[in-house]
Amino acid sequence: MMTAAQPGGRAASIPLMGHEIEPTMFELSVRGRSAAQLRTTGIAPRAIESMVPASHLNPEPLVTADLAERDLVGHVTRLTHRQFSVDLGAYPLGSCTMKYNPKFCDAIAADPGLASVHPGAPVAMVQGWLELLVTLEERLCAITGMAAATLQPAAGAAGELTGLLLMRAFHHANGDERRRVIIPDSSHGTNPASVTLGGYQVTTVPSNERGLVDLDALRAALGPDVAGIMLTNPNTVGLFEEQIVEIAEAVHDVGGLLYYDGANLNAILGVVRPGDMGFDIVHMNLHKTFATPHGGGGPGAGPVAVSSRLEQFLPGPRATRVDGRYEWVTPKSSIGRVHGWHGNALVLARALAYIEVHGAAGLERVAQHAVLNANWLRRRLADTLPAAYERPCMHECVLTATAVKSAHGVRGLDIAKALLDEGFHAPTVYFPLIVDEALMFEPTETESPQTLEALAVAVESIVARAATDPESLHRAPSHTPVSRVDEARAARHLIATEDDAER
Amino acid sequence: MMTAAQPGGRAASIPLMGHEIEPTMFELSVRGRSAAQLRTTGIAPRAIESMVPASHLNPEPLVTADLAERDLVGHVTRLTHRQFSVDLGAYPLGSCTMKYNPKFCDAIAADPGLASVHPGAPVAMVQGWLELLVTLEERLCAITGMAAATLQPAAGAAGELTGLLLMRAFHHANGDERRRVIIPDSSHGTNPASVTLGGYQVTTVPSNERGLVDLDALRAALGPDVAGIMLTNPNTVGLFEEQIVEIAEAVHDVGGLLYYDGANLNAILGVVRPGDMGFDIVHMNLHKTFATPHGGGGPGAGPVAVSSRLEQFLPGPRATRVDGRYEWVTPKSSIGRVHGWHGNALVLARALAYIEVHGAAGLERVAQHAVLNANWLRRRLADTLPAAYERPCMHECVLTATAVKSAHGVRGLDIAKALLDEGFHAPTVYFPLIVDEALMFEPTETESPQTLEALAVAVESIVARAATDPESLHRAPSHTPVSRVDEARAARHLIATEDDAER
Amino acid sequence: MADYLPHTDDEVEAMLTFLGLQSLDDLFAHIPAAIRLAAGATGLPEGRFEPDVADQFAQFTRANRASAGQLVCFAGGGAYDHEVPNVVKSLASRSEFVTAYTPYQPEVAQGVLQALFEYQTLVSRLSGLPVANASLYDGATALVEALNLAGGSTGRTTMLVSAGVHPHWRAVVRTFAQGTGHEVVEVPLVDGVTDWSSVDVDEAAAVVVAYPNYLGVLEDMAGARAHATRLGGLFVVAGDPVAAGVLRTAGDWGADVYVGEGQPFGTALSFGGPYLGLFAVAAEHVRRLPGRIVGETLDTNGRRAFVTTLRAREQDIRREKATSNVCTNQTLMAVTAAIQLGWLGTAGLRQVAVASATGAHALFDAVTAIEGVEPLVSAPFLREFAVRLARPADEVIATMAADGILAGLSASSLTGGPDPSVEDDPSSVLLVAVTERRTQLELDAYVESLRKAVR
Amino acid sequence: MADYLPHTDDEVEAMLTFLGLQSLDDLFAHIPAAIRLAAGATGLPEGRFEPDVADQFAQFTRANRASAGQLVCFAGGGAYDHEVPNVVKSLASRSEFVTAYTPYQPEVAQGVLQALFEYQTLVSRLSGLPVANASLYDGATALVEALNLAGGSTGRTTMLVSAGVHPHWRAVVRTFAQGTGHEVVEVPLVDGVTDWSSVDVDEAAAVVVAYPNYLGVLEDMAGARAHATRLGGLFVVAGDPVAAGVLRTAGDWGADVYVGEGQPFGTALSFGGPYLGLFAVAAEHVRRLPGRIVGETLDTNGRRAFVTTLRAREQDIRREKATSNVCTNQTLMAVTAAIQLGWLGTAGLRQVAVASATGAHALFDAVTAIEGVEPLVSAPFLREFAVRLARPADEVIATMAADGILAGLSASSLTGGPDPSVEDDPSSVLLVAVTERRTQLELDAYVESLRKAVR
Ligand SMILES: Cc1ncc(COP(=O)(O)O)c(C=O)c1O
Ligand SMILES: Cc1ncc(COP(=O)(O)O)c(C=O)c1O
Repeated sequence: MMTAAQPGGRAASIPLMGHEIEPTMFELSVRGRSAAQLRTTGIAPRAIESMVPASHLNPEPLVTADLAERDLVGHVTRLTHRQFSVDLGAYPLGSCTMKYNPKFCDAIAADPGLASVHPGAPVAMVQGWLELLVTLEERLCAITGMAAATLQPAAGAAGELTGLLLMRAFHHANGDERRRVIIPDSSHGTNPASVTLGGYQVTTVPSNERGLVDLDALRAALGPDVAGIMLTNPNTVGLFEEQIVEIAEAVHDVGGLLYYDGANLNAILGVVRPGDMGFDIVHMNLHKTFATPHGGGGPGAGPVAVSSRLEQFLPGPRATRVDGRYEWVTPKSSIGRVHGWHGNALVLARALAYIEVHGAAGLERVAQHAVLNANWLRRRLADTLPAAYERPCMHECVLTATAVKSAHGVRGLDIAKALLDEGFHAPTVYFPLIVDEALMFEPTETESPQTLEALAVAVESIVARAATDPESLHRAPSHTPVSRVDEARAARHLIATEDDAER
Repeated sequence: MMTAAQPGGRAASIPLMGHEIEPTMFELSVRGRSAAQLRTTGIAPRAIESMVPASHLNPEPLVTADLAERDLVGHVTRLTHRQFSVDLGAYPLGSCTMKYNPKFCDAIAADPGLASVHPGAPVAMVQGWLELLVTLEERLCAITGMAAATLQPAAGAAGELTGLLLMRAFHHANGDERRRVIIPDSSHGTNPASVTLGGYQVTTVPSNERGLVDLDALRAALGPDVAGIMLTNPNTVGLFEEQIVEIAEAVHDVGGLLYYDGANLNAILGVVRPGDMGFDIVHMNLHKTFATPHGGGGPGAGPVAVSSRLEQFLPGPRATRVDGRYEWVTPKSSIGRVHGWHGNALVLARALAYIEVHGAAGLERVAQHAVLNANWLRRRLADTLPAAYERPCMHECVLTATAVKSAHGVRGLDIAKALLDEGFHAPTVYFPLIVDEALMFEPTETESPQTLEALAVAVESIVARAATDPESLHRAPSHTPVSRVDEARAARHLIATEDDAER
Repeated sequence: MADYLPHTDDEVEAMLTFLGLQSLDDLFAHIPAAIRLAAGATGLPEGRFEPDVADQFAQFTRANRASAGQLVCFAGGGAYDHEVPNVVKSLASRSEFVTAYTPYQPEVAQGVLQALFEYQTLVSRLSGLPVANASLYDGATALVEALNLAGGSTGRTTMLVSAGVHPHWRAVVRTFAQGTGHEVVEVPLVDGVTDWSSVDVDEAAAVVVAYPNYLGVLEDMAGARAHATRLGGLFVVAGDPVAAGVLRTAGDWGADVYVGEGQPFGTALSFGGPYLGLFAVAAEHVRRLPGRIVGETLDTNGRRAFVTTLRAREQDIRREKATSNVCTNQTLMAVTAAIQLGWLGTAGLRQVAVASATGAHALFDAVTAIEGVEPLVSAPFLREFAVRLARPADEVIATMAADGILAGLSASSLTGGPDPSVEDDPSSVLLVAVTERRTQLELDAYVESLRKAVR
Repeated sequence: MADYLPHTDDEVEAMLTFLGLQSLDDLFAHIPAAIRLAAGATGLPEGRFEPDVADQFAQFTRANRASAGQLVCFAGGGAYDHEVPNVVKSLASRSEFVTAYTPYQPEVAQGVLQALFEYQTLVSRLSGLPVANASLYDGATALVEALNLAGGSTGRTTMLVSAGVHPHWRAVVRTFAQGTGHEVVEVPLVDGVTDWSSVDVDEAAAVVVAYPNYLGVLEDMAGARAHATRLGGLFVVAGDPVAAGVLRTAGDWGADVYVGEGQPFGTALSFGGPYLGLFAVAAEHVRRLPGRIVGETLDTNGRRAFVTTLRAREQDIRREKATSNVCTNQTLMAVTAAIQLGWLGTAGLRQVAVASATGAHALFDAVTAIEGVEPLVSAPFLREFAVRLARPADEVIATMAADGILAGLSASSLTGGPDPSVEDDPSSVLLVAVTERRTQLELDAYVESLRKAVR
């Protein structure tokens, strides 16, 4: 009697109850069901055919998924029980700064006084929003030591590309077309990808045996056709580029600009500023440093701050204080818009709330404790998984599983997967590419010493198991909602929609 | 170096990640940590000693639990991953009406326009709240067929006791002190307990072989000292008391009153009304029939509606419409207050929202589909677990595992526990007491046919397993956050606080 | 046609066919026709969609003018405007807590059970008594349960209740005494403190004192305890749990039973409910405890687990001999309180008490300097105090509301008339509460507004 | 001193000792002293507690006068006031979604991955194209990615973009073309419809049309498609996904690439972000897809599992040769959209489109009857339309705001001046959008207010 739809009412698919899969919403769907409840408008109905020429109308209804509200709620709630998150446990994923996201900031962003405002409302009606944006811009400039910022870029990579276009506009305004942008071999993949989209060619400089930019190699790579360099400092192996002043001088000497990839800003808040290191352009990942939640992959926000000589090129319009009021002003030589509206505004609001709570001293403590935690973990695990570079690290440490691999055939990936079974998220694996069997731990400042110790014990036990039972590590994880996933199969035979699946 | 506190940062204790226990907040606690952030008031500090005489002051700080916000969030979130709920899956717990709780109603209750209002605010400032309460009272009277209601009782049992005090006040006003209240042997435990607290003695009447009140036995039990009878209809075996008109006549004939336990009202919404059956006093469980969420055991709300001859005795003050405004009015011969303020007001608001969405026809559909689902399940499982009474049921059906027990030694409890492993909540077991090995299923109207089918298949497979592998059922559940819990041990050696635990 | 039903018409049809029925109506064929409801007979309005109903509720909220955005709250009287941070709200509103039933199946209810275990521990510490239950409806009904326990324990019926106990609570006690037959004796206050000597009884089941009492006064607890001992009754303390952040606990004062209103811990003002009845007892009364209690035990694998225990006290097992009729309690509020107390921590709990007291004393000093505003009593207080005004308190409250201030509660709005707690006319007595959320600017505005209002 | 750090002073001490350090400062000893920040040098204010910061934000919100409670929204232009029910908000805000990272470890990320798979399916159906990615930043940047794809696919650089594409999107396209070197040719509208013949090019990488376009007009899609074919470029449709509830899909019209703004599905107006860039392609372009894509596979136990796939396109693997630089996208908005579409269902999606169109047509009929209000164009529209006013649109908007109405957007506020989309001065052009949330009473008030305002 029943349609072929799958039952949606049992929790069997949640780990609480076992390991069954959760049907998709399409598998749960039964035509004729519906959850939607829309307002009774009192407007006289019109047939769509009377409003829209037939040639435009879809002759068939566009079928999505038809669920009762109860089944939708069950479905989505069960999905959340198949998902790890910061709120569930430690997430030492290097380069990602998975710190605790204060609920307070979520409440700020949920306030209808901010959230229900149309982005195109007349400026007189949105003075509060503009003041918020201006305040955030001021704070970000104070934190980075820069002169002005755009809040439009929606994430770090968007900030990078914006920064590169600023670089281009700057050189262009000087009648100075350049071709190349230098990036270290340890850089994040978004850096070279952004360089390409910015219309430049990538020149990669190697890192030295200390994990830092090889200054001589850099000098060799520099030339009058170099538009600039993209660096993150601390860099992606978690080390501070101690020769940053020399690097800046060398780049500036050839007329290049320095771009700061702010993904690792968390380590240096209140300690040292990109502006003071000599950077000209800085993006920030608000979703990392300023604890706006990652949302499973976004939204983020990637404001870009610049020194005063670049201000005139910033994207516009920018919220600007003019005679005690706030206006939208587009900088004189603006590169233009980089977002459909004003950026990820509610993410920006969250970040400002975070900054205001912390203040100067609080942000400095954030950096101190982040670096303390990372160094403690590095040292604590020194005999288990050695650091790739035996030096004090900043907010993250890159360890290497090379020894375990050669001795027992257990790879970094196996260790990472086994950590999932222990209730921790895995570190970042195989990044940066310059370290063999890299395991990049970023504990962040919000994890307690007890958590770090438990994490260290878990890593120790896994590495010990590598000697006695390597097989179990190749098979790990086994207590997770699904066991190790066949990635190759997914790529070989793409099933990217329910319709591909042809169930 | 670290304190003895347990690590709070890993998710190992959640089923997602395995089966470790979650530490208590006291085990996570580290003195010196804190999450609290309180407003900066600008009020000049004063020493507590300057305000309060020393004799009153606690010489020691009262130690609670000291957690960073991050660890508190982790702890509580992990606890929620160890908890079944309606939102996760079907919850066919008989007598409890675990239907889907619309999120819309939660939003209504969360509105600061309702939630932030002080209960003692002057009546002129809370006209909206009073109108809401008056509207709800009207709706509940329309639904039950009664004249007036009090919204004060905080749950069903509180409603029962209120109803018994109304009964007492009524007889007392007639100069008629009576001694006994009759309840059927199938009644819920709160009924006899309330009778005692109402100052009456319980007289139990047996059910007949059809699961209904034995009318002859009832007549025999009646007499001039009977204050009234408490019934639920449909009764706790899910059957409609078809002789209710005769029962009412018999009770009224001896001057007794009829009390309706509204726990099962869901079955008859829009179909038949307690008032029309002859009941004088009716309580409702808003947390059952009107979908206000149970909250893991409360809060509920147990309004009591009465026929006009009892209105003058209702608790007060009651929100009342007076000349187009709303006032607090205490009925003339009121039994007094039964709640510190006005009842569980936000629960009441939720229930009104639910009623307004459904309206007359929607509520009738609720009853129809609840009864349809229960009857379908009863029939579907007829060959697996027979119903205790082979007749059409109302919103729930009581099945019996007697046969499985005699054949394979597998008890109803084992079947219930095994269902947990299948991803369903268990039915109510061993209630009502008059049915051997009772398994009381109440699917509710919000479960789909597919869910019911899956539930039936799960029950079938368990019962089949009783023959082949009864041992596995005695051991069930095994995929739950903890396996079967030793209840006897808990009672033998009471550990009701962390301090008892003396860890 | 709004509802939350998944069934399509086809499915209903198929299910009816399976049952051999023609229509949904047939499901109810066995209900006597005489009492069946005719269509439309209820007069209930038709259903509407959620956004339409939201519009209706928006009208209610517009007709309220006492919400937080509209009035700065100086009202207390058992309902306090303490900080509830978003982190507590968001954790407590997780649907696993919200949409679960009473934890009858512990294997899938460890979340609620452990949270309640933590709650019990916290209530035990706040009360200074070893065993707390898993919550009762509210403070008032918790007090009723305490008297029932005292009655059961002593076999007596006389309940000595200080008039310093909240007038609503006393009213609730009187109501339920109609069923239990308890004789409730209210003991008057003199200058805000219970005058036990004024009542002439030889023995009692319970001696009840509020600490602080509803006028804010710190009672003579040693005296009250001694009186209970003298009369052989249980010493029942109705204590403000926030005050426990600085004051000696009920247990310190020798209480047998503690009851309290837990609203200040994470629950919004909520127009009076759902709130949270706190209940704790000395060890010897464990088996008379009303309601649920969670205990620690092991599962079959020897892992720690929690479960409701000592169930033989409860109505579903003991029926008419149960210690109480309570079934559904206020679990979600209890879970919320545990989370809020976890958020506050040791220092935060104390800070709330001290900051509230500081604000109250600052305001007391300022308002009693106004002509026409006199302290009601001379006894010490913590975060709530009473003043006598030169004008009816309700008028003053109405006047100050126009300045955006909820000035407090008039004593008569609680007592409903003359009362043994107030020696003269309560209608000119204003009860003022200050929480840690009130700022100096708000106090200044209060003083200014009151100065005008009493003129 | 507010922060969220768990460490006590003792613990910091112990950790430093373990590291052989004296102070936290020592952790930074290797940073050149010359660039170290002096204490207080940033000029940042000191930290404050959450309630204090909440007060600061309350000042911001008070200074906004355009929130839902203050203005009834008739503004559209790519940001629409559609219904977002609480059930969608509460599901989408579950912390497992909110506080997860990009699903790099599929074994513990099936929740997000499956939700994205469902999202991809829905976007695929809405677009009528077989493969969708897991989201991009917003509609505007999605269009940039489409052009990059077209450039890569055709090896050409000329991008023909209809002036009916939202002016902001065109602006964003122009910005990024500075890096890619694309030559962006804007094709003017005539009476609201793109006049492809007006542009003289021989070949193009892409032909971009908006459907409906930003003036609300239903473009001549067959004509646009034919033009793309003629020029050998990819046919890129920037489609309103709500319109897909009734209109033929991009795929039906032969699109190679679909981009859209997903905000209408569950995301609040949010002052413009975070929004949701929709992106789908015809099968042959899969390997050029920007950003993440989730695919179905199996785990080692043969159970269905989801995982991000075709990773070799992405920046972290392909670096400077990646199809795009995008890393963090708008996953949470994509998950929200999937939930919202699940809530709407087939019928609800259509109902939103029809009800919005009905309101828009009713309003159009009423306002164009007012003297001083003329239809801008004669072409058919769905839920958004443009009128020419006898007064500057910005003035009319300001006037109507006093009546509690956000009347729409002035075309010039989007174009910033003369624009190929509007034949005359855009400053007297008002763009009006109506969603299914607008009532007849609100339409009536709008008409009344506009009548006064244009006078
Ligand atoms: C070092 C580095 N740079 C840039 C990025 C890109 O930032 P987003 O993901 O916000 O685009 C990341 C993100 O992982 C990163 O770790
Ligand atoms: C038949 C019946 N009567 C009364 C009650 C008591 O209601 P409450 O739990 O709301 O006090 C219940 C609750 O389980 C019940 O099932």
